[in-house]
Amino acid sequence: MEFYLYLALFAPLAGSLFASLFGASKKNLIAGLVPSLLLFTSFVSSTILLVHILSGGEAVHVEMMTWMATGDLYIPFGFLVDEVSVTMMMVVTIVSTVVHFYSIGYMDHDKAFNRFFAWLSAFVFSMMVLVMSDNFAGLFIGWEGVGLCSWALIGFWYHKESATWAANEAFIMNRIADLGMLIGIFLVYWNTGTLQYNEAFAAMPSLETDVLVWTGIFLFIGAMGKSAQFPLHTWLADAMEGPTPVSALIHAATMVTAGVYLVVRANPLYDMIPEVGIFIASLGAFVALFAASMALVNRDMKRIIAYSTLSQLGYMFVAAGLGAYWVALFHLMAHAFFKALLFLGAGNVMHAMHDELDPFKMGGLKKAMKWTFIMMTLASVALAGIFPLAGFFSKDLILEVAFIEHHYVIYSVLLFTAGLTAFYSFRLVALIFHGEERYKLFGVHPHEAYKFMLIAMSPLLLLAIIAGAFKMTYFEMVTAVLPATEYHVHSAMTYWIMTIGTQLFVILAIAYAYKKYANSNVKVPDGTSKMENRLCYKILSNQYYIPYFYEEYLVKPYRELSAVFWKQVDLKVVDATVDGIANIIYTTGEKTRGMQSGNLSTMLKWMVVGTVALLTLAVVFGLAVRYSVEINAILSALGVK
Amino acid sequence: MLEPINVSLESLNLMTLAPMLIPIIGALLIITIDIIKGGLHKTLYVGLSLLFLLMDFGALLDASGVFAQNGTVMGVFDVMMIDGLAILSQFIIVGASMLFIPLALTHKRFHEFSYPEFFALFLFMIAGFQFMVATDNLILVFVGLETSSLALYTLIAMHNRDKSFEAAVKYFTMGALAAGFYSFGAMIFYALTGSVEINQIASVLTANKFEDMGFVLVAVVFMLASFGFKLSLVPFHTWAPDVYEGASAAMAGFMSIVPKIAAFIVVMRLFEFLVNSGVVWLEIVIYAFVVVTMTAANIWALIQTDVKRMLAYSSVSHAGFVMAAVLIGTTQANSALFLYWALFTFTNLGSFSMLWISRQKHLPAYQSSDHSYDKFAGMIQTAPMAAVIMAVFMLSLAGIPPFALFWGKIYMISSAVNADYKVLALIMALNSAIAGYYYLKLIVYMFMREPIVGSNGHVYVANATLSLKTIIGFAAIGTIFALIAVNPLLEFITSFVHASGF
Amino acid sequence: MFDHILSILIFFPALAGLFGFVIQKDSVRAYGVAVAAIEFALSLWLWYAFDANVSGMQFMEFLPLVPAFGINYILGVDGVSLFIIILASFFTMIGIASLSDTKNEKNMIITLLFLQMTMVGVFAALDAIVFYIFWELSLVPMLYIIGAWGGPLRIYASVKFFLYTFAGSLVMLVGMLFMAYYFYQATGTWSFAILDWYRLILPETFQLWLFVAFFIGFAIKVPMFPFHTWLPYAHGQAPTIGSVILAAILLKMGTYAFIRFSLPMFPDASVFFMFPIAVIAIIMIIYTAMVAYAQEDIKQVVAYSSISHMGVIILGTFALNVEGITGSVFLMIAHGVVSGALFLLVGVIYDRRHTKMMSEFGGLAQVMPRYATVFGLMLMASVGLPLTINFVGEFLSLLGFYKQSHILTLLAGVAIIVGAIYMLAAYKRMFFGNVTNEKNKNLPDVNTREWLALIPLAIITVWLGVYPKPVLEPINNSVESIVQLMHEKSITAEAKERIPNLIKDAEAATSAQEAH
Amino acid sequence: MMEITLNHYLVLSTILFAIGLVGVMRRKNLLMLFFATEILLNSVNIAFAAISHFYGDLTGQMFAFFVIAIAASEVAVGLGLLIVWHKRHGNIDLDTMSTMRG
Repeated sequence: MEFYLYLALFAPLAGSLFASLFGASKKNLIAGLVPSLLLFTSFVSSTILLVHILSGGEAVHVEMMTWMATGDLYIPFGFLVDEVSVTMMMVVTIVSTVVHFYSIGYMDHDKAFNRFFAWLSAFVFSMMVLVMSDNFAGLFIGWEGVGLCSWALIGFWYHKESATWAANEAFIMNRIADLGMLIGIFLVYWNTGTLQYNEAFAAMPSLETDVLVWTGIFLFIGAMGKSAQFPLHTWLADAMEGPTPVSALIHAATMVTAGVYLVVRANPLYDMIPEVGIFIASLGAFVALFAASMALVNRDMKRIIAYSTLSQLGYMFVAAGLGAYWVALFHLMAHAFFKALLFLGAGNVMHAMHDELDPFKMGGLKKAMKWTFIMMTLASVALAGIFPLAGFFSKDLILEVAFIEHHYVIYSVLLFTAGLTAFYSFRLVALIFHGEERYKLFGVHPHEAYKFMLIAMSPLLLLAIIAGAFKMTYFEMVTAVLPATEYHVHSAMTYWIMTIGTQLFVILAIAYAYKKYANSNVKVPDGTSKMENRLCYKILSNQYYIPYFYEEYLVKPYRELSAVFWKQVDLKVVDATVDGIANIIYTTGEKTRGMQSGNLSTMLKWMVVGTVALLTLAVVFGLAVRYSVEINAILSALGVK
Repeated sequence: MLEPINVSLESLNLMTLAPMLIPIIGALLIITIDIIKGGLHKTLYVGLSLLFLLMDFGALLDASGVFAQNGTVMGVFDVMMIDGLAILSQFIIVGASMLFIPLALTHKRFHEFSYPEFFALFLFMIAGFQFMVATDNLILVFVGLETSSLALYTLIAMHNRDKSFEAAVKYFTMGALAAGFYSFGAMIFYALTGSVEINQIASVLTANKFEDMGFVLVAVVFMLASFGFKLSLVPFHTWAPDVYEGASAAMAGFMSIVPKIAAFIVVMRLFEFLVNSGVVWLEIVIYAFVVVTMTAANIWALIQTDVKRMLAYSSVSHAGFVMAAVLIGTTQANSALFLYWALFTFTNLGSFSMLWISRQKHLPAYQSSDHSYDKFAGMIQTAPMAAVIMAVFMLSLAGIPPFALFWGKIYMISSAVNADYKVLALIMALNSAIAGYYYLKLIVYMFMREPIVGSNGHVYVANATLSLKTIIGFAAIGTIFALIAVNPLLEFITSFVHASGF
Repeated sequence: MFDHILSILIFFPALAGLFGFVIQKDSVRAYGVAVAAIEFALSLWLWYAFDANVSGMQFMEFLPLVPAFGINYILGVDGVSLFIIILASFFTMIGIASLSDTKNEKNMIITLLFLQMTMVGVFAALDAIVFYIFWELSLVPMLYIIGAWGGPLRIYASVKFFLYTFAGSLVMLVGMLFMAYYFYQATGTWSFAILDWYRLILPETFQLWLFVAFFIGFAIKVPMFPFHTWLPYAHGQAPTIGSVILAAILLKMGTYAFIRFSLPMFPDASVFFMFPIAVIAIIMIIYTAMVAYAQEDIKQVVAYSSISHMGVIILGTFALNVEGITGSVFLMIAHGVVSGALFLLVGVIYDRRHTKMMSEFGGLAQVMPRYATVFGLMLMASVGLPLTINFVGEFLSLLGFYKQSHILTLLAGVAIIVGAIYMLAAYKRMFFGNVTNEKNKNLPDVNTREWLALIPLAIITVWLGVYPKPVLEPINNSVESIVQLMHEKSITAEAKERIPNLIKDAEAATSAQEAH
Repeated sequence: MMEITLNHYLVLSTILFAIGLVGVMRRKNLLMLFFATEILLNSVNIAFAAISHFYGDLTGQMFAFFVIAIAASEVAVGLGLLIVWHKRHGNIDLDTMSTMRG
């Protein structure tokens, strides 16, 4: 099995290196094909490992070599394939294989085709390291590695200012969270003496709760950054500047779920600190609602999907925070499939529309792009959580978890958000595929994507539809390492009311979306309509003014403070002090050089003056010594001594 | 009736006079030769002077052997005193003179060297210095001091330029005043103790527990003023830059070394017993002198535009630095003084000689003075070897290891440290940093600026002859490889200083 | 012959430099490369012959210099100094090899060879005065390099560099003399040998004063805030090769000296000053990173980034435990490689455009993709991405300090954020966007000579990031002995507690294992 | 009549010395300056002679003799310089001697 582990891990790296050989040369199909095939190999290996695990095999654990060892610290490159990581490996390899093949078509006309594949495969490698590592440091390697690749891929079209800006934003914001993660790792090390998962978690029960709470919090801060949880969420929407396959792979299916993975992986820790878990769940619920609300009014296709991703990540955190780790992981998996599908569909639309992103400028595309239409609709249905697609099984389960754990506020929020989710998803579908063909105003001639791209997407479609069926198999497998809590509403009555109620609510929201946006009255908004001038619309469309706030109150002050530090403090205070000391010495010289007037008379006077001054001192001192008794008497009389 | 004088020649110990008599004989010989046959070439006189100095050195070696065996030797009615300090300082005096004399063999003709009197006076001067250091008697100190000073004034004036005369007059006048101070100070000591011999003065003063402290201090003040002038301590230093500028570069280099070491010896003999017997006032005053002289001279050196004047101020500053030894007064400090000065001899004489070989007869228009900084711009390109050597001297003066003066500096600072003068040690160290600036300035000019158009490398060695180059090479080797010499030198010096009771 | 390998390493380049005077101008580069290559080979041999399992000094040499005053020529290397010596010879080699056309090339190469002597000397010296000699002497060639081949403000920059460091090291010298005096008082003999000094246990007040004296010298060299202002000028004005050596090696002298002198000699003072110094380090990290962000000149960005990284090194050093100190030593090497490479990269573009202002560039990724790639790699290393060389050091340094203070480490950890900010911003300004400046349209990409320097650096950056063990292990062994020494020497209770006792730990660990 | 004691001589010497000092400071004429320095030295001579008598010790008188001799040679050298200066510049004014400064 070790062979397959290494194969799964290093095939993407090989692909990346291969593609980077062609990095600076012209587009070369082979630079896309080879990495894709290698990824497929990786996928196959992962599948073999999955089968191995499913068939009751032991977790595969290898230690490749030492990375760092000093003092008591020992960090190997160790890899672990257990039930949790194999799930992640499957998700990662499936989605990335699909995305790779899809990208061969999508990036067809791009000059930097080869570079794209180099980075994309590198990303997969980093992600594999992240999920397969058996220790926190290895996790951190992957963690930062995906950050790097994400940076390079968001800023892939580096000539665009917005793209590079978004790339840097993503990187820096992730770094803020990474600091938390790093501190969390330090805490783990200094309290347990190791960074290996199994040893560290084994040592944790004997630690003080305070320490555990802090560790949990700091690790979660790391997770917040990668999974774009509030308040570190702004980068995700901006990250949509990258090529769409990147969004599908990184910003929907894999990287952003790393945070969830981390919490799931650290479940022994979080189990011991339920108060942090509740915080995670609450934040998750908040983000679910918060992101969904922003998706309601957004006019950028990819951003809508990105907010949707954010919202779904919130759901996952609710599950993870409430201790239902396997549920979180299950939703993570299901979400990866249908969200990647949705993104790739959006990619097709973008291609067809020459990179137009405003769904209001599309409409009626279902004729031109039948398959895309079907796929996106199904993906949206899955996202909305309608029976029997994947979303139903995974998302409704989270609602149930919240209900069963008696977190009714969270439950209500999630339920409401489910309605919003359905609404904005179908608002998007309706705007793109139904109604008038508004794109004609802009002189675009849409066409369906390459057939092989559609075929490449099909596995995702399939999985989006049927993933729910594996729920119990999955449960049995993954609970070998995760807490095996089954979530069943106690009374069947309540269960059915909840389920049907939820379904009805969601369907109503879809219907409303269709009613509002699938008709021929939809116009391209021009900022004059009543709705657009409502306060709440403005707040939502400006993302609660949070990016504005960040720009005005963090970025600008930072920039200005930097300038002040340089020009005012560094140059005018610190450096000027140093130069000032030198200048004082120098000017003292200039000022006193008059003493050396060159006039003999003056010179003689200096000599005499010096002598007389010394004489005076001598006389004073001599008298003081001679009359010291008297002086002391006088002084003591005066009360000095 | 006076008793008939009955002194055995044995007890006179005339051998103690030998080192002083040799240069005097040499001087007389030179004058005699000139009387017999005038117009002889200067090489003859240089050769003769060198010969006598060499003999002098030999006599000193002999004396040092005697000292190593028998300790301090008194002679000639106990007026002469050949102790470790006397021998060490005479080594420096005679050694530096031997390095100086060949500098007369310049390529260009200079007025003073055509006179045999120059060499005669020079030898008289050396004898004067030797007397100064080899006695305990204030009268003989005075005689030695004045003999050498008067000769020196004349030597400066013989350079025969307006500035030289101005320098000589200034030096002379101030010297006369200083002589007045000296004699007045000696008079008070005499009045207080009835003796003019330092050790007797010391014992009398100690015996009566410094009863008349006020008068002792007055005497000390006059002595301080007098030797402050000789050592160029601020504010008695005003002559130094002008006289250095007026004198020829070679003479200036000589003046920065030899008269000062002689004066230091007297100061050591005179003041250290006072400092050690707890005259707090003197300690404070010398402390102030040390700090002010080091710092002020450094600051003034910063703003100079002429290298020679800069070196003048730097010499003042170095003197202040070394004065710290008198303040500290331990064996280590006194040894450090000699070590420092021996190493300083090489470096400073070398750097002044570098100026000497670049001496021009006529100043070009772009140059404001004989040795202005501009003159040395871009020297690395036109005369690389000379530039490197000059840089080495500058680095040594700045105290960059492993060059000569560094060793003197650390030993001196270390002696301050060991005697618990913490602040003083810091001030000494930081002053070296200030000093770094002006030495560096010359290096900057030589290495980092573009040469002035039209100047070629010849100007820097215009005055050079083989003998001058030899001297400079000698100085450079001494400066660079001082590291090797430090240990034997230190051991030699320390044993002598220790044996002299200092 | 190899009994004297260290002396050979020190004086071979200087002697070769002297012979270099007679070589004809146009051929001197080949000569320089050959000499530097031999020197590098010798240093590799040193590594090969170095016994990684020995924690003490190896290749010791002894020669009396001024025995009357306790000054002796003592050399030796341990894991801490070994790699910096190798780095020094490595950088001299690639520095000379990749030297772009300069005027007075001969002088430059000879100066570099002399500089190499002083660099190796500093790290091999085991006598305080010998250390001081090389320490001061290293200023001179650097002064010349900056002053003679630098930019318009070169003289100001070089003199400032020289005097500032000179002033600081004089204070350090006074400290050394005090130390020798205390040693003399305690033992009755003069000695400046560092290993002798290690044996001396000083009362705490003495330690504090001496620590301050040494600190001033080291802090200016490092340079630590607020003594850092000479560095931007020096880097800004120095020619590429000067900046490379300055950043890669010369700055390391300060941090190395902390480990060689301050920690083992004054363990209690180190503990006493740990927090103030950590605060300074944090100021260095954050403040200079912000200043770097405000820069308009790419070289200044790299220069200020150096200060910021030195802050992390200082922090790791004053973690006073094995993890932190090992990390800081490793980071010295890492920072040497990375900042050296970054300065070389800046030099590449400077050679082409004769400007370093970022506003002049933009979109270079399109015209010089290879250049952009290497720059990107080094940038990511500088930012401290895992699997690059910097990360190992940075991680260990912060990890080590975390043991001492949580909140300060959190603040210091901001390094990874602010570092990313200025570096990415600079990269964006230079490489991203469209080519707007006509002059940039036809810039040639990295040429062979430049590759020659950059490829090895890139390889080291990744290699030691992935597999730091060969370097980390010897460092670790030496650091362990230093830490143990510190623990045993310390006198205050706080110091005993802050500095871990490795032996006790080891015993406890074995007994714990037996219990299992 | 009051007896002349040592103190009287010493006071006289001090007064003369002070006069000399003032002269040194005030005189702009080189020749007068030399006179002033001579007064300095001679004031000391008086004191030496007196003290010598007081102690009944010849050392002081010896010192005085040497001072006289040195003063004489000083004058010789000084006058020589003065004459050269006068030859070259036509004056002996101190204020003309300040080409070197700073």
